Amino acid sequence: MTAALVFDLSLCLLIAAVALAAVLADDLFTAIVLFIVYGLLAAIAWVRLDAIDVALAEAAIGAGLTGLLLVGAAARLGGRGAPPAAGRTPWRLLGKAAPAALCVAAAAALVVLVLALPDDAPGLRPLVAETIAASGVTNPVTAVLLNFRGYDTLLETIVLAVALVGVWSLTPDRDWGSVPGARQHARPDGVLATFGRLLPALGLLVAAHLLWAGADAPGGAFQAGTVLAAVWLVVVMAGVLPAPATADTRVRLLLVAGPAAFLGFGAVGAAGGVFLGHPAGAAKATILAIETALTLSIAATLGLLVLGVPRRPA
Amino acid sequence: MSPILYAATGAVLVGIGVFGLLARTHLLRRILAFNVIGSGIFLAFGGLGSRGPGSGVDPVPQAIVITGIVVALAATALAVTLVTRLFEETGAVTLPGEHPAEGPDAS
Amino acid sequence: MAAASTFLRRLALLAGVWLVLTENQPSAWLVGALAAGAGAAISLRLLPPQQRRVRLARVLRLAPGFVGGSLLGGIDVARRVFQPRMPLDPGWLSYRTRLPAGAPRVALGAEISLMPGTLAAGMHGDLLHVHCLDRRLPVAAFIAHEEARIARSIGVAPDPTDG
Amino acid sequence: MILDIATLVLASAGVVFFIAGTLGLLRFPDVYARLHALTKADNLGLGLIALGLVLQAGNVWQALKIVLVWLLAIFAAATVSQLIARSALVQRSSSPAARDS
Repeated sequence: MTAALVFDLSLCLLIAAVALAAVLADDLFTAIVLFIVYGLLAAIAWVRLDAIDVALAEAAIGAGLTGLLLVGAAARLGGRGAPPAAGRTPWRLLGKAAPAALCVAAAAALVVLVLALPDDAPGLRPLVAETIAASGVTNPVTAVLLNFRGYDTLLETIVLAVALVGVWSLTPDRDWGSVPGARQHARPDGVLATFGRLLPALGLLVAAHLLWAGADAPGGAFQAGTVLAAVWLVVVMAGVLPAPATADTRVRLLLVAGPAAFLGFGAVGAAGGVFLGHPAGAAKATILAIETALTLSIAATLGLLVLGVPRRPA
Repeated sequence: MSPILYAATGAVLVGIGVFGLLARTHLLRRILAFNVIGSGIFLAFGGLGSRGPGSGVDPVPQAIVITGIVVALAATALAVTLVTRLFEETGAVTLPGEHPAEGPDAS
Repeated sequence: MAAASTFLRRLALLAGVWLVLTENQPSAWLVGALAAGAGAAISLRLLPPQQRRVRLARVLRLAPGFVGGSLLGGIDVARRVFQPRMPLDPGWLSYRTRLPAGAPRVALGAEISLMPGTLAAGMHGDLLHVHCLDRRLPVAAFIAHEEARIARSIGVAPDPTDG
Repeated sequence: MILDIATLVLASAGVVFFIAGTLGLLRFPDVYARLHALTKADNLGLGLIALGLVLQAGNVWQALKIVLVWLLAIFAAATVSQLIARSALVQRSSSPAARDS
């Protein structure tokens, strides 16, 4: 066994163990923390698979923002996650043993299936490599996201917007259009507030860098948008800036700016013969323009998704 | 070998997640388990996409997994909001007919 | 005027960070100029120009002590962890600071949190709550020393009667 | 060659401090003591690994970038440890179990 294989095996075992611990943990908060750890370990797995773009997305979105959502919800539910004191009776154990056996069998079958697949599947790599010169960028993942399969990404940004509409539609009538998220009590000159004042300039640079680098290296609109969303959430939670009212027209315009720009360029492409086709020679400029608009919209949408339903007047 | 190892881990994660979905009743835990299933599928997809000659994951599954991670977050946000609203309206954190106090690991 | 000079200094700082991030690729300069400009504008909005001008050179003079302190802090805590008997004598200390509110106090809290045996746990008025890993260490004198160093770096005269 | 050995030594030392931080997390008696272990030992560990990587950097910009990452991590760790410590303190003083210090 090589050192790399030992590492991969240990990592895989650790990932499965932490996931199992997150599912089985008695305490809800413990479970959520374990889930975040699990997400970070999964990000390392993606690094091992040479998929840095995915690793960034998994760490920032899968572990970070999802974890934040769950922690926030657990806090709002109060102590409603505490384990009941009752002991485990054999009857209940039997009730759990059946699904456990079923899941072990299903997982085993899936593993057998995965291992049975042929080992020499070139996939779409050669096709992407062949056509990447025409895509306008040299990072193949960005090329797929913004060019070869642009419609996926377009629909995805619309899914994000629809999810936000879904979250907002759960607003109690009296709070419609008001400000989302809990009231913050951070002191104006405290640790968190100072952090929230110093961080945004740096966060903006990091996001801009991810966006710019995404053309030729790991990065792109989703990673950059997530960084911006995270920075914005810190600023809001630190009480440095208030969250905006959801009825604010500027907020709503910002939310649709990205998909609208994407659709607009798509329509221009349609006029040239291919929907979402980029004009030859200007593909890179087009992609960067769409990505910039997308980044801002993704950041606003993700941030507002985490803040949740509007619940207090502006 | 290693990419297949990660794909197999993804398959195991799906099993773990499905168990969580079946055995736990607290809705936030079900959301958590659902996310474990999702990322298990992503990992299986990525691992299978790394087979064959050359190194690195096929960029097409990679791009789709990134899309999937973002959509999973959107679904999670919606689900979490539904659970918190359910709790605010009824005080329940489980579905009707399921009891939160069914055992130590049922919270 | 103060705003303009603050803006320019922050712009320069952020531009430097951008060069480091992109490893000084000329093709990134344009994007970097825009990003640094936006960053400086946001920072001016969130953190208006301070009355006491923070001198970068003086802050940099804190660096060696800071690196040395965090080295000692890490070694100290590792030493305690690896000993089977784990010599700890934890306790609390309230330290009355004379630093101005805002960033200087936060800097003090951050600094002592990385140094041997001390961890800042919030402020009440002028009182900084410090958790000590080992009360046998001369913690108060140690914090006073750091406080004086920070005071000097932001141009506030050190006060020898502190403590 | 000498640089490689230096990197190896620094990175190994860094790992030892990460182990110390983790061991502290497991062994230390309460949340505050654990924060001591995590912030101090892990920052030093990260610093040593960063220093080891700086020696491998291709140019001065890459080296500066690694240092920047380390500085950001310290900035975040110092902030977060204070926040956790304060929130633990607030929780304890508002709980009926009263203050034990």
